[in-house]
Amino acid sequence: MNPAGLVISTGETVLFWVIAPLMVLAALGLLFVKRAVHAAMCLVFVMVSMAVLYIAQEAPFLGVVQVVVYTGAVMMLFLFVLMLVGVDASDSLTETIRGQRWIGLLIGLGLAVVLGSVVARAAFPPAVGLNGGDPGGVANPQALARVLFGDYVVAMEAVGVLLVTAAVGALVLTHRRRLTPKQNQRSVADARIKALPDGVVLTPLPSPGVYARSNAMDTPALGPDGEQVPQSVSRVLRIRGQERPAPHVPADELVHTPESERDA
Amino acid sequence: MDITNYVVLAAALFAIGATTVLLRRNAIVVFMGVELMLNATNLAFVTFARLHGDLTGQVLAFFVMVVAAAEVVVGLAIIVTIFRTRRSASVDDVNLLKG
Amino acid sequence: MNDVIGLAPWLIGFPLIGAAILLLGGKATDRWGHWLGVLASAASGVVGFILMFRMIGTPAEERSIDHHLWTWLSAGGLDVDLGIRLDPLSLTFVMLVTFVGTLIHVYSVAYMDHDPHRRRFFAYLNLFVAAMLTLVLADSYLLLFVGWEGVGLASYLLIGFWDTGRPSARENAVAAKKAFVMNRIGDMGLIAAMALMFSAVGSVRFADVLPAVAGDGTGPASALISTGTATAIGLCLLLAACGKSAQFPLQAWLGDAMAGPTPVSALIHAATMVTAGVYLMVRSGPILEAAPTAQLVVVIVGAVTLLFGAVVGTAKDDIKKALAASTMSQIGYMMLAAGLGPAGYAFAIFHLLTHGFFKAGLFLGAGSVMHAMSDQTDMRRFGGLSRFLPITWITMGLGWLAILGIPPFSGFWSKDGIIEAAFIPVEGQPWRAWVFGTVAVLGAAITAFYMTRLFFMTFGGRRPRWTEGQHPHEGSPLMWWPLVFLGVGSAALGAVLGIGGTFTTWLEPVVGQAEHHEPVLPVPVIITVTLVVVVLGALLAFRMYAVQLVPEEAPRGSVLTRAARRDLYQDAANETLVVLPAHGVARLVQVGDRDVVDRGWGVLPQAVSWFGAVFRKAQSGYVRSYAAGMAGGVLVIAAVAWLVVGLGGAQ
Amino acid sequence: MFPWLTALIAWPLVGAAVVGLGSLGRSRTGSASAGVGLARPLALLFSLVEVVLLVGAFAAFDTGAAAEHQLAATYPWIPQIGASYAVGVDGVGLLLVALAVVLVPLVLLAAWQEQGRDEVRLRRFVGLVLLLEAFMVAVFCARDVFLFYVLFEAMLIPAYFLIGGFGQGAGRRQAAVKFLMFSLGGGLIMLAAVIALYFLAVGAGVDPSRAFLVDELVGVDLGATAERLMFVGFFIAFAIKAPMVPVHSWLPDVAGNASPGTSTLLICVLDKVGTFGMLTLCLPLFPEASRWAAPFVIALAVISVLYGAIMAIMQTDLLRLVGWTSVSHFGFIILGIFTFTPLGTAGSSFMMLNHGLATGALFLVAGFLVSRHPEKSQRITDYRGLRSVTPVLAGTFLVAGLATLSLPGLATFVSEIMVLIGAFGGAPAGSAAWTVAAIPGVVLAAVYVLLTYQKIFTGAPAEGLEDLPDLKARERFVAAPLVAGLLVLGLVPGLALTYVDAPAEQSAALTAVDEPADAAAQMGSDK
Repeated sequence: MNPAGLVISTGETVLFWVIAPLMVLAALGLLFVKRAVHAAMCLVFVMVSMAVLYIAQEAPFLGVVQVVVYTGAVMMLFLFVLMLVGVDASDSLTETIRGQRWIGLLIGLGLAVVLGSVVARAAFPPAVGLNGGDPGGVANPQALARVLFGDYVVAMEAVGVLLVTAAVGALVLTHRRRLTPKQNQRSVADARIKALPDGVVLTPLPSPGVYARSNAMDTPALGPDGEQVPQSVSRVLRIRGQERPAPHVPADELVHTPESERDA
Repeated sequence: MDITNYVVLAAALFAIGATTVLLRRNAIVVFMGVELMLNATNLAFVTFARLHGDLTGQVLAFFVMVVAAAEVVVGLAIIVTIFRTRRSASVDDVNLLKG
Repeated sequence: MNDVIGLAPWLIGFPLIGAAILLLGGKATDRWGHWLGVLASAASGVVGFILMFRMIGTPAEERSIDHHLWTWLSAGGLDVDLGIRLDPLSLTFVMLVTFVGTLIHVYSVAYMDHDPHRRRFFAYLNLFVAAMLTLVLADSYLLLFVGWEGVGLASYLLIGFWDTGRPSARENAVAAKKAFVMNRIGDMGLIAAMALMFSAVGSVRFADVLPAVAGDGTGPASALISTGTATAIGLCLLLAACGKSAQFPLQAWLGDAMAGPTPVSALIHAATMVTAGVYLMVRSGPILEAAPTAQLVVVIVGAVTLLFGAVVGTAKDDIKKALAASTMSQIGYMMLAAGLGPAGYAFAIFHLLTHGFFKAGLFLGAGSVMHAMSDQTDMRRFGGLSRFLPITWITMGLGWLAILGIPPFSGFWSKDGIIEAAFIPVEGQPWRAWVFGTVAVLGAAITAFYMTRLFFMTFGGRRPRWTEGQHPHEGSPLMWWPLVFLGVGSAALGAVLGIGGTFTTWLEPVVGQAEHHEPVLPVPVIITVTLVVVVLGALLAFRMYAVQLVPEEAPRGSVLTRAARRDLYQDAANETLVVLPAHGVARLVQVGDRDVVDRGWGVLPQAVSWFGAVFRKAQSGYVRSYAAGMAGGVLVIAAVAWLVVGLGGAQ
Repeated sequence: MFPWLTALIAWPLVGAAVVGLGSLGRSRTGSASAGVGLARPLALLFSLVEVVLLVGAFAAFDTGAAAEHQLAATYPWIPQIGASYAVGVDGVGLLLVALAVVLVPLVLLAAWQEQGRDEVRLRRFVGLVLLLEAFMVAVFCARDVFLFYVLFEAMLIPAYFLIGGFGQGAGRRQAAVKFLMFSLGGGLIMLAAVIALYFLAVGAGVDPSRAFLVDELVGVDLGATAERLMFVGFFIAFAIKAPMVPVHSWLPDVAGNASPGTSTLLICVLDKVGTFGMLTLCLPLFPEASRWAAPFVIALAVISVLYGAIMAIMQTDLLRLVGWTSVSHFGFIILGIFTFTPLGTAGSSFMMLNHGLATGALFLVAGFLVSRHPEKSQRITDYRGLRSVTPVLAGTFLVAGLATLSLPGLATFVSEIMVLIGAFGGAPAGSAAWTVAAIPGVVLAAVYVLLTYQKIFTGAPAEGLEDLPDLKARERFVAAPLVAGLLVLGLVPGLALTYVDAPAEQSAALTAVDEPADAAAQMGSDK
């Protein structure tokens, strides 16, 4: 290391040694966690840490962009899609393709070894450092902008086109062709009236049986006949099996709904 | 501390990302692996920019980010479309190319 | 002569135009088409007459004229003109074809009166006349071949004339095909002969080829045909002649060819087309003379066919088939004569001429009988017809006497000449004169037997053996006038042309002058012996079929009779010796093509798909497998690159 | 001077573009297209104008120098690899161009109702036919080996779609693939030879920017072994194209499954590229190797003659039968070419034309017959006794059949007899013997033609076929020119022989370069 060029401060060293292991751990989380949401969280951590390292490495602009683009946009997109696909859909980690796990691990390790040894054996020139390299220079964002809109302006424009194209592409890809006529308020109302004989309720559903004991959103209301009204509990709670029986009704007046029926 | 530690970290992250691509079956997680690999290269770029005192590395990292953003948009759109038709986000279920 | 030579093309032209008009004119020509046909044939005959009279008036040495029309094909050293050779030989044929042809045309007008396709019939007849005249007038082998196949086509069309709409339609069609195919087998010989001529002489014109064989120095010195080549050409030509003239071993088609309408049998399968083989032999005389071996084979073929036809003729009950067998036998005589060299050529052609008349007359007479008997052809169902069909009876009687060779009827003059020529000794082979002479006499005896049998089974007998509902009567004058003409010809033609050697002298410019040789027996002895055996044969037949009753059903007969009825097993022999092996080969080829060639090529795609199946397993369809492959590949490349560069290169 | 050949090549391309344009991008069922019903008349018009162009080309052609490649034009195409756009025809090429140009309108007319009424399908069909015409004309004109190769392969594209997409048989797709695979296989071997030829020629001192031009390549000494290898490469491709035993397997399948019009174009014109290539590329470029291979080629040719004829006799399918007869006839053509006599070569050249007319007539008439059958059956035994029902059809079939069996008076006879007589005196060892062995082919031809005629047209009419319609006016217009052509060329073959004679002399002289004594004798006997 050439101290004349670049001196890495102790603070940075500490920062690195704190963040780097955490980053590796979080990245490994990508491999081992079961739920995709957790994996996304791990990745968010890696990316934010990356932003920190960028800033530490004299790239404040990139650090900010990293936070804005990656954690702010890309990862949000991931989460949206995750929610679309199903947040709680957990991924089984058992391997279905024969030998894939070992092949994958072998390749991963191999990559690490090859890359690591390349880095280890490579002879780097003395580090210069950005300020050292540009003594009378301006601050990082301005310098970067000069290069970006000077030497690379055509590439910049091309990338702009690419982004637009990608946006349009995403629109086209996710566009669903309308197979049925568009529903307006009128037709929805008509359809509901028409479905009346099938047991559709026109009026608002009954609200859950709110009892002072808890916030009680999970407790079904009681009908005029003393029966519990299952629809009064949110569907999500019902599916999760988190609804509770209405406690205050005397046992002889209650028709207890078995667990299985409630789930259905 | 040696500046090459950053490069080693980048290499490690890249390898982990690649392994993720190879081992995970959830398309979204696979995609995250790809993002991790891209980030790892970006770290290397930034590090080398600093090492050489040349901002071009940072510019390149910037472009990688932009392209990655575009790629994510399209990639996720594809995943969503596939999920819509097949009700699955597992990459193993999409094997129509089987010979 | 040269002032009328321009008419010569019209000999062929008239009937050809007639055929074209009738074929292309469609139904519009139905009403008058048959008369157009007659007219075309007659016009050709008139032209023939004019040419012949002018030729008679020409000095003998100028009687061979090659009339060039236009160059037909000229390429790669082969030049063939569309040219006409007029000489006594071709004119003899022209007269025979047009005269007999016209008579038969006239006869057919009445005979085919009720046929809805009479126009087409006349178109084919005209086509035949045109082709036959092309054959005899050609000045090169190639043009001769055009006519040769042309008559084959006409024969095919006419044998199969009734190939739909009758119960026997399919058999007629098969007979037509059989005739054409067997003719084609013969044609191979003509093609091969032409190939040999071209490679030896560089031409297929009579004027180039024949002198080259004779070695008279008129052809290019290097192009003289050796004896071996001449033998090969001669045998090839003989093959062609055998096919066309129904000579052994290609004789089997003639009997079946009787499926055609009777005028066709008279014109094509008796008087003219079948004798084309004899014409070819006589025309190619110089080649045969240069090849004694080929000559001997010709004589043998003639002798065998002569006896073959005669034996078959004794057993046939179908009047047309009996006559067909007789035709075959008589052409055997001509072929035998043609193989005897210059001494026999004139008599071969003479017999051909007289035979053309009397056999056409006999066939037309048979047609007349059939016409009267509702198309019955079985002679066992005839008998006693002389009272009902007097004209037919008399004219057929003249033809009968002519074919028997009873003096002074025409057959005597020609056939006797052949028998005498057969007895002329050949140097170094004394057995030949005796063997072939005896065969010729024997043939005459058998001829007498079967023709007498035919005649008396039809007209004689005390008791008719008709099927029910027969009311025989003479046909219209259109039918019996031709019979009369032919009957007169049968009676008188031989004497007119034979006494004093008129005909022999007429043909001399073509066939050359025969050196006079004495037969091994004195001529009067030969004539006497021949007449005696002929009368004996006739008497035997008279006793069996006129005096005794003829059974209506054919008796079982001896082994020989049964064999003769079945044409001496010719069809069975062909079937066993040619058709079955050929079919076997064809099956073999077919199976070979499917199972060896086709399947053999199929191995290639199979191999490809086998490899594909092996490598397909790598394509699991799992994107992660592909990714693993890619990453592994990158790893390997990186490792290799690093090892090579990093370890091998300077650090 | 007006570029006749280029015009002849370009015009059908224009036609294909104009007619075929409407067919792109529309679904098969889409019917709402502008100009409904125009496809066929428009294509016919284009093909007829092409005939007019052909007449112009004939007028501009000097028959006195029929051995020269006339109407020639050469432009650099890809100078980097020495490929040029070079066209030019000698007499043989011109006749084959004429064959292609004349047959196309007849095929269009014959197929008038064959492909249904769907306009888009019709546009595709006629567009492909015109495209094929352009390629076929071009390949006969090509004077650049590379251009020839490209066109040789390009022809496969329309042919493939015509067989597979517009055929009649159930196995048309397999037949199309088989055709494509065989042709491509041969073409690739040829490509290897083409590349080798280029490099060897450049090595021998030919200007690299012109090293694909045939005229530059003739007479270049390439070394005996290399020449033989390249000869084999070219020859295999041509033998597959001109179906020669044992690489003929694709032909009967195609004939049995393609529509008769396609078969006509394919077998009567496109396959001639094989024999044409042997005559105009193999012999001049590799004379020594041609002599070396001749005995073997002759043997195969004669085997083809007999094999094709025997297989034709054994067929039960009418169209396959016609296909097999072509194997037999191509055998004759190859026999004439590889015996190196002026007469045989001229006969073969003439036969290429005649076979197109005769077999074309037979294919089309057979197609008319099949189209009349209620079930479109191609089985011969499904027909009987049709002469009384459809007399004109029967007559036309018979004439076409007689042309196939080379009846004198028809053009086919002249060419066949020229081949046989010429081949008999050929220079290669065994010519005479093999020629004699080929002669039975004429008997077998009689058998397969007459047997078929007998089965289909004689006897009592088959049930259900008693009132089939006879040939309609449109169909007579198709058959009449072919029959007339056969008759006229049979009676006055000189009309065509003036075009083939000189090239044949030249070709024979090229291959006879080592035997001046023989050539002199040949010249002597010409007198």
